[in-house]
Amino acid sequence: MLIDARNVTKAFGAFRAVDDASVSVEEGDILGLIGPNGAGKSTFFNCLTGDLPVTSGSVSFAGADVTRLPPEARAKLGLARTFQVPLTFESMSVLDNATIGALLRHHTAREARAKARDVLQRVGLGHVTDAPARSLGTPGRKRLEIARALASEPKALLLDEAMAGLTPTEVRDAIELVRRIHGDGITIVIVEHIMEVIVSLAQRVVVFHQGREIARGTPREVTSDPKVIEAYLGRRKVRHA
Amino acid sequence: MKRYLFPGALVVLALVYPLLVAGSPVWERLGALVLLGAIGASAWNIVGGYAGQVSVGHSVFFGFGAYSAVVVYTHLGWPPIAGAPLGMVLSVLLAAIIGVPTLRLAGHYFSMATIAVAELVRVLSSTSEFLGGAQGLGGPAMPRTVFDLSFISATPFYYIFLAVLAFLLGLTWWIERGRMGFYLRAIKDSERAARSLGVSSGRYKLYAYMLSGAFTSLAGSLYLCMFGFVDPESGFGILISVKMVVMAALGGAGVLFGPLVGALILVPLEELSNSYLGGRGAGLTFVVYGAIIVIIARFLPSGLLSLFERRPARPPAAKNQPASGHAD
Amino acid sequence: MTKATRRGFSAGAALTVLGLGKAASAQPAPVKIGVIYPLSGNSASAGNYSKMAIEVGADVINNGNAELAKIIPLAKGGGLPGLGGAKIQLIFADNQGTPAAGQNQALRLISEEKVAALIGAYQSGITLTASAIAERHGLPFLTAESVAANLTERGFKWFFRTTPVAIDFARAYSTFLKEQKAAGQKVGAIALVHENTEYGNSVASVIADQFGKDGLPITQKIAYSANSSDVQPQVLQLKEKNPDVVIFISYTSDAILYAKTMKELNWKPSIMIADNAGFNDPAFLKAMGSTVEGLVNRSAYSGGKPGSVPAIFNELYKAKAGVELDDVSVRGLQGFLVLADAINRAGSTDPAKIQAALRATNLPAEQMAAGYDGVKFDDKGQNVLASSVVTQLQGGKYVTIFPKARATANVILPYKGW
Amino acid sequence: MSITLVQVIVSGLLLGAVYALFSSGLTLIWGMMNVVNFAHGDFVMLGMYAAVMIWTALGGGPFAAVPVAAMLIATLGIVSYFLLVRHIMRGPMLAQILGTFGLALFLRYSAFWYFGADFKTLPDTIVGGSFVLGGVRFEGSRVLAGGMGLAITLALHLILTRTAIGSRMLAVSEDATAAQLMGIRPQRMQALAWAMAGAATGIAGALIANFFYTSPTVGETLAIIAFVTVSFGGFGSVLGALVAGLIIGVVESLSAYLIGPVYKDVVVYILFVLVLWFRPQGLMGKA
Repeated sequence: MLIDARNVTKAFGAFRAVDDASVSVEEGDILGLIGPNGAGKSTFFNCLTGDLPVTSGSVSFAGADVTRLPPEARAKLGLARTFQVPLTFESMSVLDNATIGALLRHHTAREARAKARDVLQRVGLGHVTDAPARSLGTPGRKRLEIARALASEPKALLLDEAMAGLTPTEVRDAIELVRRIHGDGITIVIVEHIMEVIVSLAQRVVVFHQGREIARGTPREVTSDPKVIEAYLGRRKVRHA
Repeated sequence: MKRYLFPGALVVLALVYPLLVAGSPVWERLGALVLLGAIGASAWNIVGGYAGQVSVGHSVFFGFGAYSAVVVYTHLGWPPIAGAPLGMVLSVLLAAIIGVPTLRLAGHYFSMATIAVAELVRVLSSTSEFLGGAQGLGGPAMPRTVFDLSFISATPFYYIFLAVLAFLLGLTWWIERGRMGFYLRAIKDSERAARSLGVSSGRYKLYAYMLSGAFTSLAGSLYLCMFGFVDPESGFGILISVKMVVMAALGGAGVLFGPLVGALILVPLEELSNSYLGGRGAGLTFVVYGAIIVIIARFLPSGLLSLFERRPARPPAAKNQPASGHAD
Repeated sequence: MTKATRRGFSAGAALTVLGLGKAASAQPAPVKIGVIYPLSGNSASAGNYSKMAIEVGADVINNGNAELAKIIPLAKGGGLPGLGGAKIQLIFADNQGTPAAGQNQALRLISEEKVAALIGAYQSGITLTASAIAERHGLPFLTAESVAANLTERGFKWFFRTTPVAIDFARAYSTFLKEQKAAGQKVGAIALVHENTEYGNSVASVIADQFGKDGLPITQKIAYSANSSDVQPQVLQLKEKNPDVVIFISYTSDAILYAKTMKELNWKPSIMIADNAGFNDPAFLKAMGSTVEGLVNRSAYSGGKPGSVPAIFNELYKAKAGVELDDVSVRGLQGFLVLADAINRAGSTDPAKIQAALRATNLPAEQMAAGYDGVKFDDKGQNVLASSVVTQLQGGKYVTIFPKARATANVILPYKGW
Repeated sequence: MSITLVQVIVSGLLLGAVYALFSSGLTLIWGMMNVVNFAHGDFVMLGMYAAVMIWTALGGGPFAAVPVAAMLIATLGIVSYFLLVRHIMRGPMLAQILGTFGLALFLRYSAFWYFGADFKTLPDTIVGGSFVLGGVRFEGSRVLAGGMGLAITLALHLILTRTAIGSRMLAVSEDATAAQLMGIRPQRMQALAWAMAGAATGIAGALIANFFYTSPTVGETLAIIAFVTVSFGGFGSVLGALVAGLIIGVVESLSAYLIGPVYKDVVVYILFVLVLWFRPQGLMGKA
């Protein structure tokens, strides 16, 4: 078991954004977390990475209890992530962005830079290494975040809505990229509300609704689950109203 | 090798400056004052510029340095400069004490907390008999040995300051290129992202703060050696802190030579405007001084050195980044 | 008239004649005197008034004043007779309230402006740094108002101080209070309220020492930080203990607040003493004069009878500044007059000669613009004849009430206030 | 409780309400644009001079001075916004310190140049003397300033939270781009915020002038108090500034009375750092 979250609850005051959720991820898995907006999946995600402290419950990673560890300590153990709204280092070049990640496992800046170049090549940013990060568009930034995370040589990569805001072609490219990363032996957790992405990528899916897990299984199983359909459709109705 | 032209020219000019103005004590002194200002602002730059933690209370370290120097003289009879290492050690400790609670604070809160701490220390120092209270303490009135650094000319100070500044800039350059430099810039851009990549931001911010504090303290000790007097206002006053920030910001914060460029503009501006306008007593000095700062901030918000920055693409319009967006 | 001045007078007169002859062909180069004051920053008010007082002094020496000329030889006009009628040129510099700026400006005045001597710098800390530069360059520095004791303890050869220091004030208060006690006033409990910068702290501790020796009980000591936005708590503390005598050592801004707050809270002691600075500021008197009637103060400015040196200078100053001479401005003026006299006697702008002339200074009381017993420096450069008078605010104006010899009015107690 | 202690607390509360008043403009700008105005104290100072001028030149009291000062400083706010702040907001946070500190020096010494270095005070006859209530003495000018401080701070709070214009301003502060998509013009809202902040600050100045001395450098003293009040209360929160102002006023008065006036600032600063230790976002700031 690479990631094991047990009975995680996250409350903001009286409001429970995540309510008693338990999710585990096997090494080599691609796990999808889905659910309508406001379902608590992103909050749960941030509890896994340590960006938010849990109110109760426990999280372990690679056999170690990381419940009380800050994000940087989890990163050192091999847990990497991307952000829903990309948080690239705006004042730096693309290469330097990736170098920050690579410095986690490489001692000198020179070695880290070599690693960073390598990773940028792999994610398809090899042609813009010297450009400032702020010159990239949204797809470029999302890619750069993935490169940065990969440069830290993680065991698991957690992607927070990595496809949001991309065009269908870009989504297809991104799916391709995630497959390749997975092919390199990196466990993937992906939060997404584009169903198509989940169906084509994930081996297992956990569905959140109103802070609780309402379904789990293969993509095929959950998409036919009436509770899941209701959760999504119910929401759609509200949207149309 | 165009990129070495500017620093190269600067080094040569810096080395020969006292020869160029020999015979004019005011210009000799001006050179030393610029360097002293640059040392303070460069020290500030480590935490304020590179790590982006805008301390507006660095006078705390400056005052510690100045008081350490004068206290070893007053209470032990040593030459003031002997207090410099003591000041640096105390400042590192102080930085740890102040830094742990305040560096957790985001943005302006950190700035305000540092102001409060500096004011706190200023008020306390004025009640301390040991530190001479509100009257302050004077260094050796008459030089006893050469170690009292009591020179008639400012040129010896000039070269001492130049050596210190060179060392500090060299150290900063070395840090900038290594792991810590990368990490500090990452923290400045997005602390959250940096942490997600394994950067122990708290620890690195604290290192930067301690290092910055140590050299600010050294600037304070050197100030005391030159001027021979410190009281709570001239050691811990808020204006000391603000001047460090303004110098660095004016030249370019987080840029190696930014603070030096800021000092090269501000210190002569301050001295010359006071010399030519101050005697009239109408406050015109500061009207001019203030107006020039406003104009620079208005047209070059990232500092003068941003003029030379290569800029392939315009940055997107500033957006309000949520400090900890955990939107769902 | 003493011997010394008569000699100075005749020598001066003789040189004036010579000087006039020269002036017809070529006016000698003016003598530059550097004046360092806080012309900006928190003490700018005092600095700017002192600046005007010194300008009045220079004007009298350069252009003459018939009335003053009867008493002060240099007031005949036509500049400094000792230097062939050279005019005095004042070069002002702003110390911005910082020791660093004070020292930088002192250096500029010495090396760029080539001044013959320096006078300044109001705040003791700045006088300390500025005079250190003068000492290293071997140029006379005269302070007319900095009172910190250590200034004259540095073994400097080029430093002179005309003003009385804290111990002189303390003695004046002590003697005055003992006299009042003998006259039946209650002085059983004395409160000392002082601001917490250099000025307030140093004066307060000297007063406490002196009163301790003289058996005057200080029952309450309140230190507060200058520029307070509210002084109600302090006044309430006083009101509670209700001392007979309160001595305030305050800057102008605080003095205004204390006067206002005491009226607000309706409390007053039977003797209220204010140590100069704030309570003497023309700005304070303009604003609060009517609420502190009967306030006892000390001053170097003693008013004096019409036709006396202080009275004439006061008229000249009032015409320029719009306010009466006060303690600070008169001390500045006096310091300047002493320096001008020394340069004149030196007959040269050679610093060593000016230094020697300053050492030989011996000016009598009747030539004083300030209420000193004269000017004569000891080895450390301190004016041993410096003294202050005790004054009282009567009818909106300060009159001298102590010592008896100088008194222009009788003491009226208890304190009336508003 | 002794009557003196009550008096001390009352004086602290009145003082605190004034702190709140002159801090509310700062917190508004800070919260709305994430800009710290280092010239804030000097805005107050100019408001004070407006009151002094109206009294000395026209013989007008606070009822004339308050609206005039409000309008003057509001105008100053708008001008500063369009000429300076709008531009430096695009730069890094440091540019704000640089720009507004320069502005502070410029305003402070322009006032110095124009009005001179003298301390000026208004005669306390303008706002009738004082009255006693239950043994506690109230001074007219302070009651007026404290009362108006409370009223204006609360009004500002209500405008921001209960009116359409307030919610537009909040929308701009949260996401200027999104607000623009909804048809709100961010620059207009920001200029309006500067005008409102300026008006509140000008009023504060005009009221403080009745019991405090006016001098060109008075703003420096006031600015530090305002900074502490605003971060204590949580930036952007007008209500926070009010609560923080009252707390600071009372703590200052009590510690000055009980411990000693020199230590009142020490107590306030320690309290401030402690509050930030436990609540890094200030008393009422958003987490």
